[in-house]
Amino acid sequence: MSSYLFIILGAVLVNNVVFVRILGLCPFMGVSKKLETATGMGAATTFVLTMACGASFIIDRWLLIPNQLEYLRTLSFIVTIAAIVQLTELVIQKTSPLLHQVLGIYLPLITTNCAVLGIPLLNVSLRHNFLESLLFGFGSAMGFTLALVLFGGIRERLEAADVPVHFRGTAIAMITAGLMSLAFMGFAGLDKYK
Amino acid sequence: MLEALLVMALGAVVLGAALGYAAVRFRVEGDPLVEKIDAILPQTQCGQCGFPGCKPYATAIAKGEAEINQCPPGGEEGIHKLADLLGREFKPLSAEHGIEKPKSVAVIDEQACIGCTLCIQACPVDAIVGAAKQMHTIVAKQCTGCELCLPPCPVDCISMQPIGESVESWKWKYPVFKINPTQREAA
Amino acid sequence: MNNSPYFLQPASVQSVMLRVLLALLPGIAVYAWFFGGAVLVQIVLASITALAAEAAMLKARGKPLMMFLGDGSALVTAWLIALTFPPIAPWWLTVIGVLAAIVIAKHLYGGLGQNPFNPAMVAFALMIVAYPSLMSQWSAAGFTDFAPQWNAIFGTRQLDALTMATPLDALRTALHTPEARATVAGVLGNDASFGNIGGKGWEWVAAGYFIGGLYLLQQRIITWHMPAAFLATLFVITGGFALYDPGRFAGPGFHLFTGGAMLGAFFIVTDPVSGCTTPRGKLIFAAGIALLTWIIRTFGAYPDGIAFAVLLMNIAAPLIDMYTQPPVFGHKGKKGGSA
Amino acid sequence: MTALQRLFKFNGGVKPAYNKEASTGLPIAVAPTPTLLVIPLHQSIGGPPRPLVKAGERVLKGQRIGDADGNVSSAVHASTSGTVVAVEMRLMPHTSGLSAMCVVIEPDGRNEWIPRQPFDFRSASPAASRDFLRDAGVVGLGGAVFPSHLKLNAGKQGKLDVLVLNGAECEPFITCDDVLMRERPEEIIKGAVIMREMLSAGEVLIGIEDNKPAAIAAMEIAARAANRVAGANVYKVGSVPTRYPAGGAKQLIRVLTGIEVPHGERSTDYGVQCFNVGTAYAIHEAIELGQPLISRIVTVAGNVGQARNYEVLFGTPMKDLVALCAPLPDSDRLIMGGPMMGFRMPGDDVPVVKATNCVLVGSTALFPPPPPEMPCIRCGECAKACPADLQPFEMYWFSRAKIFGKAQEYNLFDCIECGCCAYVCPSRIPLVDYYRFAKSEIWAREVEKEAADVARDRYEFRLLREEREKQEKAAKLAAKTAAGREKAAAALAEAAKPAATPEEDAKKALIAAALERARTEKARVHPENTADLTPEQQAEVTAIEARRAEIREMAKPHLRPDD
Repeated sequence: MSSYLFIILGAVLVNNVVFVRILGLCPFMGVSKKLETATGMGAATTFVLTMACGASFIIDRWLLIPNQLEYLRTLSFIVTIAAIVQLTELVIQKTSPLLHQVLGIYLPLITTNCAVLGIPLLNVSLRHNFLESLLFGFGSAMGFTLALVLFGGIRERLEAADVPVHFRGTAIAMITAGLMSLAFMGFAGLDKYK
Repeated sequence: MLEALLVMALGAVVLGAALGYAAVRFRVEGDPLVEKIDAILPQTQCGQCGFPGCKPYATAIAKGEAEINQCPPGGEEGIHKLADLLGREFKPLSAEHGIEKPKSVAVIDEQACIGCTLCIQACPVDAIVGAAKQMHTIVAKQCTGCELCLPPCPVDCISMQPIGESVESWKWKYPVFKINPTQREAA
Repeated sequence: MNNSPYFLQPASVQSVMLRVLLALLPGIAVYAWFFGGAVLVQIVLASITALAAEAAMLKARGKPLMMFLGDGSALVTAWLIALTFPPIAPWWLTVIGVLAAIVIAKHLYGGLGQNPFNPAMVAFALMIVAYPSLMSQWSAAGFTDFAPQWNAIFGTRQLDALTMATPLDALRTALHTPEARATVAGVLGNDASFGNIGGKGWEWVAAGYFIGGLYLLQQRIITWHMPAAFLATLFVITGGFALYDPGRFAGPGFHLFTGGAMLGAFFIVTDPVSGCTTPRGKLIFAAGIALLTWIIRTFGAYPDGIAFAVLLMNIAAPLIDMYTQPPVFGHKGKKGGSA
Repeated sequence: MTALQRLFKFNGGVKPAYNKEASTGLPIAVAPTPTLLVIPLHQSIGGPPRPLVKAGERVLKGQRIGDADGNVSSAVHASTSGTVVAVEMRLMPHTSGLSAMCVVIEPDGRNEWIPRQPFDFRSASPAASRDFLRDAGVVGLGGAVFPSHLKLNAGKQGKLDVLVLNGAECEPFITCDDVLMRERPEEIIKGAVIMREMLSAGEVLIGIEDNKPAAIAAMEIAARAANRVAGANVYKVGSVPTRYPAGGAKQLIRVLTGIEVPHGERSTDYGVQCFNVGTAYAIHEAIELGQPLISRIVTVAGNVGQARNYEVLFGTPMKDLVALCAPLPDSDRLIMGGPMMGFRMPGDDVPVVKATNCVLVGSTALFPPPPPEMPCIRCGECAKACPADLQPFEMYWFSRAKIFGKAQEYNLFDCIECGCCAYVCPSRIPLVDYYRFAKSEIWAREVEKEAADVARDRYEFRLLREEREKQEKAAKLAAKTAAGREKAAAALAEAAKPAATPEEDAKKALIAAALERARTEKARVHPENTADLTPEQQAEVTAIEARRAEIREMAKPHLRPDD
């Protein structure tokens, strides 16, 4: 049981998908201006990533490996992810049109979010079984949401700070993200205890 | 090679079917966002944004055809609110749509008015009282300052007068920072 | 032409910052007594760099120089950096640390009062990630002759005689090498760098900081919430794990009186600008730092986790503040009177 | 101290230096009637009253010169008998330095009262007595000038548990309530009796800060006398610990009864209501003596030779009032109210109004300009000092950046602008200025929002009306053409009776009729122009015709046969 806990903790804190693996930066920068949009985006990505990990595992284990089609792995993963994202967009458009409008272009962009493709591929290379890959996907997505929400909290305060004019907006956001990943480096070396 | 094509075709078919079903089930009609945008606009119906009124401008913004900085009566504050609502970048007011003027009210010069009722038909909020060949006058409380009555007036007897501050409507000023100018421009 | 209120209580940012510097003096005195004058050189060096950097940034931003320079906040950051960096670190390491703190962590965010991260900890974290070896070479207790230390800071660095790892580092390496099968008691007992409770000499420095901290509490510059929560949580966790497996986990005495724990509790965690502001928020913030410090110290790759723990909790501070807002007058549920 | 159960505590608050001793040494003096009275019409919260007098009219003392505009307003009266010089815009005692409508009266020195008869409120209905108080111009004299008749409404439950009389007066320098309680406690208690009966309140608690022992003693004697009359221990005096702002209505209610009335809710819903002792005195004068509110006790203190309390007629220029106390030469400003919440006056000839509880003469020595403002270091001192348990540095953070939505999320409108946060701030930030700026911006936007909604409704109604008019016009047109068509069809129907298919016959008949009409029309209008010619013209015509024939003969061989 503890290995599952370590997978999740490892994915959320130790090698956080945004701060340590530096994946999924464009939505991280684009959507974190306000806390509501950040949480909305985090929830959407969590749903997509967990589904994607499950689907990619099934496709990989039952479709690609028996027919030695490993070279189709990336292609088929992308197709399934795109379909899941389209499904999510329809659901969000129906349930909360404001969130859909505010997330705007970043909702379909989940497909191109490198974290969403990266994690399933990592699952394959780490040879996780079905449950482990689901947990790893969910953990990484929680790490992504955590990063997004924390960053949203800070940016909402930075909005009112007297930042020098040339550093206003994305520049100061980049610097803050850099310092945040510096802080997450503190967890380095924690996962050798698995 | 054949299996690869087969697998991909199978994937495409299955996912296509799922999406088709979802598209039907999650049909969405109308767009509540237009009301939200329209609620922010100042409702002067003045047309300076290039659209015949605030509602058309709101639908244009919702569809993405119009920028959020084309409304001079809404001013910088209106643009900030639109930027927040739509999550877009704040852009200063675009010059070709006019400049932000202090809120003012139209006043008819009684000597010059000939009672031609052209301004009455032009006023979007029916704030002008009068009849053919009778004296016209503008109800100050209802005039939104959209200046649509200025062009049709043949004798140019309508002038815009900014609304002065009364003791009740006086606003506290932003505390001036005497010592560091940058902080003032930042705020 | 100012508006009400027309007279104010005598208080100023300068007096707050100067009293913080005053509170640091006991710790510094004991530090210099046990580990020689190197730390004083570092403090002077850091202060000069900090004031220069602050002046340059203020001029660049067109802000009036004298008013901001005199507020002493740059000095507090400089002293904290000098006290958390190894005393015999090369001069350029301290200068780069101070520049990073003042320029990047503070003025890029708008100057005093608007930095989301604690500047001193940003400097420490940056330097320990960039120069891990240099940052882990500390002087031993008792070697107080000044010439080699001065040489180590400014001249060529022949290190063997002077330097050794911090007690925390020594304990961690001993415990982590599986073959040695060392136990905490074994290591603490015979290694030269350990005093009776914490690190040799370091425990007295920690006591000095503790006295300074009490002065700050008495002056009501900091509230009890942060130091109390930090020390209590650290005590409870280390105590619990020490009971659970004394061989592998050091006791609370050791953890409290070594490394940056005491300095952190009263001077670093309580930085009002980057920390939490609501009473409950302060408790959660300080407890979080204590927990993360312990995790990084026991399992992590870096000897003292205070810096990273503070930065991590700085990240979470705005959210903690948002969700721990105290109830406003009239909205407190428990008031019997409200109908 | 009459038996009073335990007191409660409110968080925050500060202890500034009180400087109250200077102005309580001498008894209340009556300020002489000035040479000119400038009485502003709008002196209370609510709609501005309409002037009832014109220039040149003679008015008596206490005569109503401004009628309350609707229920949420209060009337205004002439402070003395004299002639109305003008009804015009005059400088108001407000930081904005703007002017407003005032009635300028030149006193004739006879001080002739209107006929005054007491109002029997016990027999009159509560609504009638409330209207009487509104027309008597009675407003809260604690500084809020809220029309008292609105507060004398017992609300949903119809009764009240506790009526609180506010004699706390926590603002430094101000002692008008203190000397009023010392010299006229019986009238205050009589006012309290009236209010208690109008609100059918259970008990009356009089909260007085414990740094006013003389006032507490005086009020207790009067309270004991009232208890004997009432036959029950109803009137109690509570000695409240001295801490600014213990005098805030909500804070005093909290200390005396433990009830915390949230912002935006009426305290009557919590069974409690708070009145200033000066208001109680004014209610007694209005109901038992029939005298409307025309004067009040005003403390003149600060940078003056001898600080003192005066009974001042409304409309007296502050310049004359301050002159009575020999202001020191270096005084450079007048502040209405105390140093914590007072407003700086735009000039010294502004009139004393109902809200003036103190005229504070300021100087740079007494109130030094604050040192330059430093950035906020989020130290939390202001949150500790805030009596409304708010987070002032968060509200400051967003008000400064003009992000008003977030400022409101931190309960900006719960702020009572008491000044404690700015008082303790180590960075010397004028916090209250930011909150006043943010509040007035938000109010202004709300007014604009309502105006925009009204404009949208009118615009949509206009579109609707235009649509309706278009349809009506089209309908009318259609009706007219339809009527025309029937008339024509009916006419032809009789003319062509044979049983051709009815509509096809009608159509043919219609065409025939149209043609017939066209032909007669054409003939009548254009006769053949060759018919009635003179003989010479006839000869000319035949000659031309002949030549034309000749030419045709010559051209024949060249033309094609069908030309």
